[in-house]
Amino acid sequence: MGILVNKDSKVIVQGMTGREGASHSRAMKEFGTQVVAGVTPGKGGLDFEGWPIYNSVAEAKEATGANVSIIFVPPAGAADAVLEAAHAAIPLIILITEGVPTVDMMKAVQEVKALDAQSREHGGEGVRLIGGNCPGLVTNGEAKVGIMPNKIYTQPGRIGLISRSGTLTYEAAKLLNDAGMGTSTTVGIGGDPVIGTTFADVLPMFEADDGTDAIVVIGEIGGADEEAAAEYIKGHMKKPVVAFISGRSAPAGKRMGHAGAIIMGNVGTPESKLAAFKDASVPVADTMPEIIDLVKAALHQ
Amino acid sequence: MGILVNKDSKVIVQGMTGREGASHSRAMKEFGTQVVAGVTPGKGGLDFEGWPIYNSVAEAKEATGANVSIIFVPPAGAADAVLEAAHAAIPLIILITEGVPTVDMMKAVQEVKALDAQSREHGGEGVRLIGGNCPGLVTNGEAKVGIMPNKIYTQPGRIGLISRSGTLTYEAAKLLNDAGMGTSTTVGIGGDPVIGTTFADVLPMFEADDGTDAIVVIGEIGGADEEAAAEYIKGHMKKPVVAFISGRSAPAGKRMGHAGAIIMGNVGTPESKLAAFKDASVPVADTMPEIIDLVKAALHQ
Amino acid sequence: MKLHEYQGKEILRQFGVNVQEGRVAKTPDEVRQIARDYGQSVVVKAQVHVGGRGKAGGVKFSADPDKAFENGEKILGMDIKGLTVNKVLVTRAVDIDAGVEYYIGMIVDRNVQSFTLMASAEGGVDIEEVAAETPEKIVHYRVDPITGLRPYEAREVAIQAGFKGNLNKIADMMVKLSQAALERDAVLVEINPLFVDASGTPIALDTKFEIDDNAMYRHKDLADWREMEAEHPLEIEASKYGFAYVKLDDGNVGVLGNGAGIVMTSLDVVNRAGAKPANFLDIGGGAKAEIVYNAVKLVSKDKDVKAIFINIFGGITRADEVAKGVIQALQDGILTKPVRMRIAGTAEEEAKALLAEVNSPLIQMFPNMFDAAAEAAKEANK
Amino acid sequence: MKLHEYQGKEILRQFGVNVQEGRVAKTPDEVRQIARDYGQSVVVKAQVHVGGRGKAGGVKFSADPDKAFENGEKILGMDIKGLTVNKVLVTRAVDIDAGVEYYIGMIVDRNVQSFTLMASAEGGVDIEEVAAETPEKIVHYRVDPITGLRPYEAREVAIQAGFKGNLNKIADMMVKLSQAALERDAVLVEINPLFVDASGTPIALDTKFEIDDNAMYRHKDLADWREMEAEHPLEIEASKYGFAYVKLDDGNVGVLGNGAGIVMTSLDVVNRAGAKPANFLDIGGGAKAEIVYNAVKLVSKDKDVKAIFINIFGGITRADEVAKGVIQALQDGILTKPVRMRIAGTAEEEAKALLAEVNSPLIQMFPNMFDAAAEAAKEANK
Repeated sequence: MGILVNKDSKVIVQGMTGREGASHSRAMKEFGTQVVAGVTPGKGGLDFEGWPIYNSVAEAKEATGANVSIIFVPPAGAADAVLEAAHAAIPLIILITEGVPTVDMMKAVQEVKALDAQSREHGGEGVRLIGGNCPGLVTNGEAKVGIMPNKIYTQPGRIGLISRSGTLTYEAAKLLNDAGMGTSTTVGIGGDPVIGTTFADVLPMFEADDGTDAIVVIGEIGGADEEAAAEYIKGHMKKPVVAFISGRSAPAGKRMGHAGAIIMGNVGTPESKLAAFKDASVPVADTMPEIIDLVKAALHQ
Repeated sequence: MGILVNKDSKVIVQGMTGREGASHSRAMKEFGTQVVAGVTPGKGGLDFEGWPIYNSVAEAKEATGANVSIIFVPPAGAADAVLEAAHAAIPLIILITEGVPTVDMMKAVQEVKALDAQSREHGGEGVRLIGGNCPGLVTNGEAKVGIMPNKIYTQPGRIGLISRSGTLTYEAAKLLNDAGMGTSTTVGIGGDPVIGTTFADVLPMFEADDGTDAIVVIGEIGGADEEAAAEYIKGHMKKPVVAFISGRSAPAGKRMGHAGAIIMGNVGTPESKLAAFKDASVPVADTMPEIIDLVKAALHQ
Repeated sequence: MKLHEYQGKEILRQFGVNVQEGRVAKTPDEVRQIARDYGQSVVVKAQVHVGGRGKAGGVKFSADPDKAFENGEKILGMDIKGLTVNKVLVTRAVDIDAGVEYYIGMIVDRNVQSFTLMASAEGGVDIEEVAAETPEKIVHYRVDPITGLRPYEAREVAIQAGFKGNLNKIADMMVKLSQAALERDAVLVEINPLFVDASGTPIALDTKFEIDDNAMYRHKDLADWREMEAEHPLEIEASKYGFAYVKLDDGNVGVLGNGAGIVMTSLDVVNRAGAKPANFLDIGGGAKAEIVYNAVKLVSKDKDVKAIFINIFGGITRADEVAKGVIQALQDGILTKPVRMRIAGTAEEEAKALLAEVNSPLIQMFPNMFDAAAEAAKEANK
Repeated sequence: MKLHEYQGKEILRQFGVNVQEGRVAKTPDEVRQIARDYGQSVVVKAQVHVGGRGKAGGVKFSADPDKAFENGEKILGMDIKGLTVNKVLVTRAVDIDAGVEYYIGMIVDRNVQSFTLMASAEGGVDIEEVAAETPEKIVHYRVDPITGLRPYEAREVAIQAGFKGNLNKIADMMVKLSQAALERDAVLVEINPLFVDASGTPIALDTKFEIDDNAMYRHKDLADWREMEAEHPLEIEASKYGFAYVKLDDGNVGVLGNGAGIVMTSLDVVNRAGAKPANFLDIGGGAKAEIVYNAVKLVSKDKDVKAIFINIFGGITRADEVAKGVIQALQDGILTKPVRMRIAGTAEEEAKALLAEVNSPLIQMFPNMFDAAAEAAKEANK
């Protein structure tokens, strides 16, 4: 169980033959993910450690029946790689690349959403982009399409995890593991200002997933994704949700590593996020370990 | 009867206060068209010869319930005027302006088509652009939304007329008038390379119109609109169609006034058009007056 | 507006296209100097606005500076299809045998209401020949005018066209070609040959570039490039008056009318009457006497013209204004050739009255275009 | 990358925005000369990358060249929030009372996944104040990133914002602002005040322009504009190492970790422990000993730092590499402040063994981040 990816997901890797692409292809394979092919324009026909390399996503999809693509293409070509996958009707696209120009992401995200709507209107399964600048996603014991360390995601669990931060995702997953709970699916949505999938997009999937009992949302300062999530939870979620917000002590106007983590004027303040979660009756952990206590409390209510 | 415009059409004029806009607004009013308002950015609030002027199409539509817009805006702003009308959900937009850059028209036509599809998918009436560089359209005795001379379109008739050329439209209408037949609706689709509505778009409307018995198509060299029309006629039209092609003696590679009238390689030759019409059993007049003979023959079959 | 090869290359270079290095020369000495500077074999190429300059001897390989000087002497001043060569482009020569020649082009395509990107592995030759003889060897791809061509699309086209070499670099050149076409309002841009060298790197060796006249207002920097001497003198004069004018070969009847459609049909009618139109001239709608006067003046200057056929359908255009313009031209001694005209519609009677007053055999008016054209043809063929 | 006012204006000018004329001066004499050349009253404006330069006395109206010289003397060399003023922009003064001051801006807006165009008739003041106190006075409009802002949309926004003046010209400025933002990869561009003079013509009097660092690779022409002296010296050094580093005011604990999220949380934890973080430093994933060494070196240079808190969650990053980097810094005499660290995960035991070997009181390792932060805070607050 879990959402978005599982044992049957057939994954291609755009940029497989690069350093990052190669090492993470190996790690995904070790995890048990069905990595079926790589795409590197100009290297079509190559056999790369047993994987066939294609010149284009369309060719790779045609040959392998892939339904997920993970992208390790350098920043200048990353948005184009997303569009290539989207136009090839790959239903799930994970953009790992960090440092993609924001304007490129604006254009790509808008176009992917249009293609998604078009696909759905014609009875298709749509097109979803996750990221960029994200660690990917993993359904414990089934498939990892991302760059998170394998070992903290082996033990199947029933807590869904969504996060804007890579390292805090690992941290949270480990805490849940150590507490004997484990995660169902972990979705790293990415720390950039413009991303393909937000908290509010992922929450309904967890709500509908029989393998998930509760959800942990790891937010941070900047933007209003947490507020949108709180609003969605208030109106639609029956399963318990626990939140954490990092960067609560960061000053306004300073960009905290993630391009999206910046308080501008009244937008993106921890106060606003805390108030929104309070309004939605979502408990917010003050520290990472407190997440465990809150999840336990929520599950035992 | 007739198609696209009639007595109930409520027309706004984008660029009404300019020289062309003003004189043709008066002529349309004289014809009997319901011209309800003008749009000139920066002149909102003005009373222009009894017509209220608005700053935007949205305002004008809101205030008057207009469902047709005719555009006399100069070339540099013409495509933007089309987009403004299209985004304000005006279902019929007539672009008279000549000399609009082709790239602007490519972008506008693509966007109008997308808005049209979107509107129809959501149960709306769509958005149609006619032109640019066209004389507009007129339903005899009902409404003229264009720049053709009033007097040849007063007498109601039952022949539909579609043309890429302005002057030949007048010529043909006069010939039909003089022959005692008259026109139902005349649609000037325009002589530019990229236009909003083609022959093949208009033909089904005439086929469905109870007020039209036969259709005259006035084509010219360049492009493959005539070929597309012939193909449509062959597959779908029950009413008789008569064609005329101007520029049959023009040499290849030379642009004959209309930017769209140019034979490039094998594309746009009169031979190709004649063959297509022959294949669709559409008689082609060698001279303009012969159109009358062919229409009469077709109607008496 | 057609650009010279060196101008088209300059634009492509601005968009980052890898263009073969070259410089313009106006004298054989300059040609030699450039060849010396390059220190290698060069190609000397005539810069004129006509096709087929290669066949006419306007493109010459030059192994050394003296040979370049010699070729410069031959080509500069040469007449190619009626146009004098005033400039040559001197480029570094490439070893064509060490690579392959492809074709890429962007063209305004009425049928897809956008640009079509064309790509063919059959480069270095006239693409229209390829289109006519082996059309399957040209890949056609509609480019979205709003987003432009994207790298992944370009790669797809390059693969389909069977291009060998560095796929990413070739695709990148296509993307830049698309940007140049969209941002510079091209009607047509071609890179032919697109040379791919032994290392797989693409280089633009020659280019055609034509810009949409409607868009010239936003390319003021290119207006200076319009070289009057390189166009037909009457076309230059017509553009000053704002007329749509096209000089036609082997004609004897000057043709003018109000509207592109009616003038095109007038050409057909003249042909049918057994004469040959010498030009296309659209005076536009609502023309006043002065405009008609200028049009008659322009057509009269054409030595090929033996008679003039005027075809006016008066809607906005008034027949009496047309008559006044023609009469004025006659009275000023500008009009010396017979004018046969048809003016239908608005103020027809007033026009007749004006002509009756002048009563010159040079100007005759007819009730329909066929009679007018037949009479013009008769006069021209005399 | 933040641009100076004069740089932002130069970009806007390239896009056709009507920008108030001005020139840059580095000496009071140059200021006087510019004022003389303009032959009218001028404004002398400090060019520094901080807000509130006006309140700090960095912007002065100067009625004549001597007054301009005097103001140049005052402003050049001035210290504004720790930054020295090395350049001033001298612009023609306008008669503010003869027109109106508006605000327009384009900002990357996470919530609409595009740029939002902001427009307000309340110009000339800090827009964040307007946003906080009278948010209804700011019109927000999402700009389509693919098509850019269109003139008709700009007019709509201008009307909604209640702008008076030449509607088409003001809308045109908005369209050009949008083009500049999209083509130059802005994070933020503001024209404030947008002055509309008595004739209705809009003029950009001041601008803020910040460019997306991720996109700098395609704006190589702007890289020269990055003025190192205008940024915090440690931030300059950090950018050389490729670190995400932010200097924070009033702190005493240096903070570093692997990943933006974990470092942000580390700041929170330090705060909670009763100390103040002196910086944000993300060393990224998979860091080797050398990178850790450089990070420690950087943080150690900050005089505000009394103790260092290192927080590593080892997935890709190996704990022993972190330990090696810290130990090397100690052995090289670079590290003189207490380091309290938490390293979880990969090769944790190896790290412990290495530290045990060195056995220095300056370096201590803790099993969880709270203990490590608490100890760092204790050391810093000593």
